[in-house]
Amino acid sequence: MNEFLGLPEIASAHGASLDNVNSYVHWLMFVLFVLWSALFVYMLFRFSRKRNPKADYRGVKSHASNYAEAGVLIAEVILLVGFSIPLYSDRVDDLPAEEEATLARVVAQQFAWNVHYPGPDGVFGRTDPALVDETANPIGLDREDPMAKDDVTTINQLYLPVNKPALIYLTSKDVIHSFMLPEMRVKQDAIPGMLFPVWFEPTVTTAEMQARKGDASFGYQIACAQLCGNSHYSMRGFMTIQTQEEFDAWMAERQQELAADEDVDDIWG
Amino acid sequence: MSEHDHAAPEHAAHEHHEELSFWRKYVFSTDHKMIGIQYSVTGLLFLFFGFCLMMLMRWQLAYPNQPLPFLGWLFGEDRMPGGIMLPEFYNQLGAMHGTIMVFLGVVPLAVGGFGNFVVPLQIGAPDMAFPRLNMLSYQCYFVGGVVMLSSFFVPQGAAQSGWTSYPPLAEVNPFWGQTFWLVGMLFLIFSSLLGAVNFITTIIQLRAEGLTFFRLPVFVWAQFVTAFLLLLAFPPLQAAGVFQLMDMVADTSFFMPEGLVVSGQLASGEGAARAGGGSPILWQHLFWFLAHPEVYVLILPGLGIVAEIVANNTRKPLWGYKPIVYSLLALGFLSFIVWAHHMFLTGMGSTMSAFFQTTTMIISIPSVVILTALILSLWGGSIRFTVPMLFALAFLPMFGIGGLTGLPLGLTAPDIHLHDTYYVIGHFHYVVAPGTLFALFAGIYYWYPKATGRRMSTLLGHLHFWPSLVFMNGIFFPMLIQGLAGMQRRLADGGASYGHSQEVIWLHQVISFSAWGLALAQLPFVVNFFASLRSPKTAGENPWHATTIEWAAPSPPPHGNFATVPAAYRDPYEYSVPGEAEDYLPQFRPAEGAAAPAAVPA
Amino acid sequence: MSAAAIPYTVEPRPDTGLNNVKIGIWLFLASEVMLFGALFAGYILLRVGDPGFGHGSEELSIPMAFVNTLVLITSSVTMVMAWASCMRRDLGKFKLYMGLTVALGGCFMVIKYFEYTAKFHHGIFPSTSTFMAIYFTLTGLHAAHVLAGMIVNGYFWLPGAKMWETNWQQFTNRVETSGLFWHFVDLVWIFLFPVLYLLPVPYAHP
Amino acid sequence: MSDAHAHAHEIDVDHHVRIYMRVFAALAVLTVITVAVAYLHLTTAAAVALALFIATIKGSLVACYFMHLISEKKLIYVVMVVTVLFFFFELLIPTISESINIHAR
Ligand code: HEA
Ligand code: HEA
Ligand code: CUA
Ligand SMILES: [Cu+2]
Repeated sequence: MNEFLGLPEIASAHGASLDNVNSYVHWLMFVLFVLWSALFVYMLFRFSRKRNPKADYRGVKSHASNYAEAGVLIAEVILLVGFSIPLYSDRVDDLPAEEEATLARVVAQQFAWNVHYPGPDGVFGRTDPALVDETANPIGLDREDPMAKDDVTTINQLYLPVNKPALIYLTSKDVIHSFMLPEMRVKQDAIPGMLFPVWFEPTVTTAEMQARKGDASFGYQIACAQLCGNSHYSMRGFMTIQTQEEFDAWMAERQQELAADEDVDDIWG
Repeated sequence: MSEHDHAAPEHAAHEHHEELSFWRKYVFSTDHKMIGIQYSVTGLLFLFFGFCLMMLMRWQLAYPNQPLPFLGWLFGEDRMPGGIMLPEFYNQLGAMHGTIMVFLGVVPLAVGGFGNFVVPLQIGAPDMAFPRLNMLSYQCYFVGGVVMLSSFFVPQGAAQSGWTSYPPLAEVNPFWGQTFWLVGMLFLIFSSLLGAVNFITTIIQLRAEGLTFFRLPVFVWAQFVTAFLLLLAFPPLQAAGVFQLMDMVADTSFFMPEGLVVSGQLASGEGAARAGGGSPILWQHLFWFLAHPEVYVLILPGLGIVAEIVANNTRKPLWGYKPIVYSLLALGFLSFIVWAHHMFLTGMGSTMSAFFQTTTMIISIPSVVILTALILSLWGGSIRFTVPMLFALAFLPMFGIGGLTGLPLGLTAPDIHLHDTYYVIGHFHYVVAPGTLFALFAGIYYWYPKATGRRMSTLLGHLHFWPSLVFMNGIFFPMLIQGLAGMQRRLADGGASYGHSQEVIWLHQVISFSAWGLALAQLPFVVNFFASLRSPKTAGENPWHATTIEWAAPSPPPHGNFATVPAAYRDPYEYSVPGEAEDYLPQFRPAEGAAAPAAVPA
Repeated sequence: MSAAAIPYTVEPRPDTGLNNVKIGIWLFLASEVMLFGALFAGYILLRVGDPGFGHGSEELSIPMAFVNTLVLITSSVTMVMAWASCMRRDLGKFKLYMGLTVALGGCFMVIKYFEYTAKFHHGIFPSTSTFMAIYFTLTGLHAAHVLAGMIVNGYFWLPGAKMWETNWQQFTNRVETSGLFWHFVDLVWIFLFPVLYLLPVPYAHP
Repeated sequence: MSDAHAHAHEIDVDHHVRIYMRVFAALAVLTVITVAVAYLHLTTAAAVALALFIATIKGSLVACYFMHLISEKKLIYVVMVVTVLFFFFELLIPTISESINIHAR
């Protein structure tokens, strides 16, 4: 029943409830607009100078409009108390426990999304702005920190398992960006100096969505929704939703790579 | 002592008889009507300029990265190499379109122009309370405008961080453009503050005898509330502007947190030029503390104009005058406690967001009341479809769409999807473009005969109105569709880089052609505006058979406005009073056989 | 007829009991309240939000600020006395008090100047820390207000006083108006002084 | 008429001047107290509260007596009450942004 809004395909557990409110409001708006317009157009004909050469000093005598206004108020209260406030609180207060979620940190920058997984130990390694190297280490991860040894970082690639809550700590390294996943109905500003948790539960894998759309080239994208400079328009990341097995396999592969890198370091260092 | 009391009037009377030099009459005038006209013409020119910026952008949105035909060479290699618009130039155009439209176009026209010209006339005053302050206000506006315009020519071009100028972006973007923007804004703010003081004092002090507050025309009420909004909401932006200016020129860190790394360079904290430790959120709060009241500044004068014209052309009193007035006051008051609805996605806690959602829903109620009253005023009327009335009538459903689309934005749950998409652009343009702009056009058609003594052409008026109505909707309705599909705003390629906007991207062409069509539709207006200056002076004092006091003055009103000091004898919209021969009973016409009104107006 | 004469420039309007200038200046002060409110809001927000906030505050000179506070308060009294002298129609006294007011304003500015240069000599600039940024911005804006007040008062003290002869009532009103502004500037300082100089700053010594 | 007006004022003036002198003394004393209190090494919260309390008293004295707010017309009160209300809305800003920080880590 929400199709008339033309929203993007939905792929998260909470998305439908947001869409529902969205469509309820739009129904309310639609009904109001149609009723008011009908009355309006009727009056334009009925009370034109031609049809009604002599105006009536008093005009409307009924109090129907008071009821209409009260009706608008009640509808708004219902939307507010019944839907919007609890749903938003669900978004920002009822975060999943870190152990039960796929954990990641996303650091936005001009013009890329840096993704940082804590690795098997579940703890993020230390980062420091002084260590930032735009090509080798854009988030300034301190590999000396024992907690950082198994940390996985990517640029513009977010991998997540399906049907498991993802908990993402969002921040930015330079200016304000906004982390937007249209299909997940997720949007949150990434503000430098602040770290916000964002969570959602993907329910449709990339492969399933490709099948559903009949488009083998489809991929979820991370969009930037806040003006952040010249290339704001193309600040695009990619998100791949996989089955848990695929995700685990991907993560294991990354760990092997890390181990290999470290061996190299040992030989040469 | 009494000698002193009379000194001032005599002096002024003397001045009145002197022929004023060209400069004193047209440039450094202290006459509220001349200042109003200066404001209006400058405002219109800025509107036109802002529109031109937008038409350029619309090419890039419809045909991203294709060279602009015919005109591309005009803008130089550092803006449009080979006629192809650089994203930084797109961002400059966008930021300046927003700034110019809001602060240099609509507000000066609606408040500086209409307010200055009409308010003293409508309250039966000889001028504004502080004529020289009034002139200073215009001059500050003018300087602010010149500073803004010149910023296009500074190294690396004008401000390019949106009209909202969010730091840190604003502070890491090219220095000169942003600094000019800030200096220009400080001038504009000062101008508005002077204007606001003047308007409030004038309305309180210079009302004609018998013109009590509840006999004021709705337009005057609207300007009154607007002036309070300007007076009390602008100072926070003034403070924020000073902070940001300090950040720009003195390397302070009001809005810069620690540990920023911009393009590989440490930008704040130990070892950087700035200490860091500031808060980007602070700017947003101070900005929106102004900017939400500011959007009501954009709409209230328009609502006032529409109310005047609706009453005049339905030939009956406004329905629900008092509810309208109370709603205006409520809107003014509430607009100070909804600002954070522009910041729902800055990580606000659920309590605060609940608070601001609630205030936002509450503030929509007075708007509904006003709109309902205006629509129901048609009931029982005898509607004359004059050109001003056409614009005023179109305003109602257009503002309706704009206002209604504010509701999903005001609820955080839908706003998660809609924030910073074209839905927001569609929402507010419906209120400001086919809303406020139409109201302003209506006002121009309505008061032009008063200002010039001449009538505007009805035919050209129709040629202006109908295509404008169609094209306005052709521009802004598709934006709502694009927004629902998730297309973000401020994209220099119109969303071509993003997968989710592909299905609605073709609408950009519809929008752009409508925008260029809209430009053509303004030609009849421009012709009408200037050609009518040469038409015969046939308007007379009261061409619309209206009731409010401005129509008691000659057209155009001389210096000092009224031949005899007017007074108010009744409510503002006494049309079709039962038992009267004519269908209008002006506020300023003494009742037959009645004594003058009570000496002390309350 | 003299249509251009604006009513109630001097005499109060019966129903409001006020003349135009009186309303005008209070409205202007209302906007000033909002301006300094925003500055204070910024101060609180940054102070609460930043652990390194106080850096540099130990360099502020409490004695200088204390003297400056007394100077401003005194100038407020001379200002109000200048107005009282107008009311008593004593031009000589008016000139004396108004002159004193301007001089005390100048004194404030001179002390301010020494305060600022002392900071600069210690290598402390607005960019040093958020606290110093606030300190310089707030006191700087305040000083700009003092300067503006001095200019207006100076005008009434010397050239503007001609109006005493032509329109004593209006002149007195004007003095009252500029006095209202001057007292407001004093009032702002009364808050700035403890808030900037005296409050213990958290983590002042890292 | 305006003579009578001015005359009425003249009677007040001496009385006013006496009040100004008393207010002046009070302000000076309070200033000394403010400084003295700062050396007491109170907790931050107490120091802030006390400093603002004294400043408010001083401010009110200036506003009421030097600016004649105590005997001002109703209209001015209305304007200032509205302003003070919005002033407090402004001071909500830090509180709101604190509510943001709850989620920041
Ligand atoms: C004149 C300007 C104006 C007006 C009047 C409004 C009015 C409203 N606005 Fe809008 N708004 C803006 C200008 C305006 N706005 C601008 C410029 C922005 C974007 C700034 C930026 O980010 O750059 C914005 C953004 C904006 C946002 C932020 C969105 C986001 O960034 O995510 C929100 C959220 O709450 C919002 C809400 C509202 C609401 C609830 C109203 C309410 O007041 C509306 C109440 C009105 C009604 C409810 C209409 C009643 C209608 C009827 C009863 C039916 C009538 C029918 C017929 C006549 C046929 N607006
Ligand atoms: C009052 C405010 C106002 C007005 C009236 C308008 C009017 C218009 N706006 Fe604008 N707009 C903004 C305020 C306004 N806008 C703001 C604040 C933004 C956000 C900026 C940002 O992101 O930072 C924005 C952004 C914005 C965008 C989004 C850009 C982006 O996100 O990348 C677009 C896209 O199409 C757009 C289009 C238009 C169009 C086609 C009009 C048309 O309706 C214009 C029509 C104009 C006229 C009809 C004027 C006619 C005047 C004359 C002909 C004068 C004649 C002269 C004499 C007689 C002397 N606007
Ligand atoms: Cu990053 Cu826009
Ligand atoms: Cu708003």
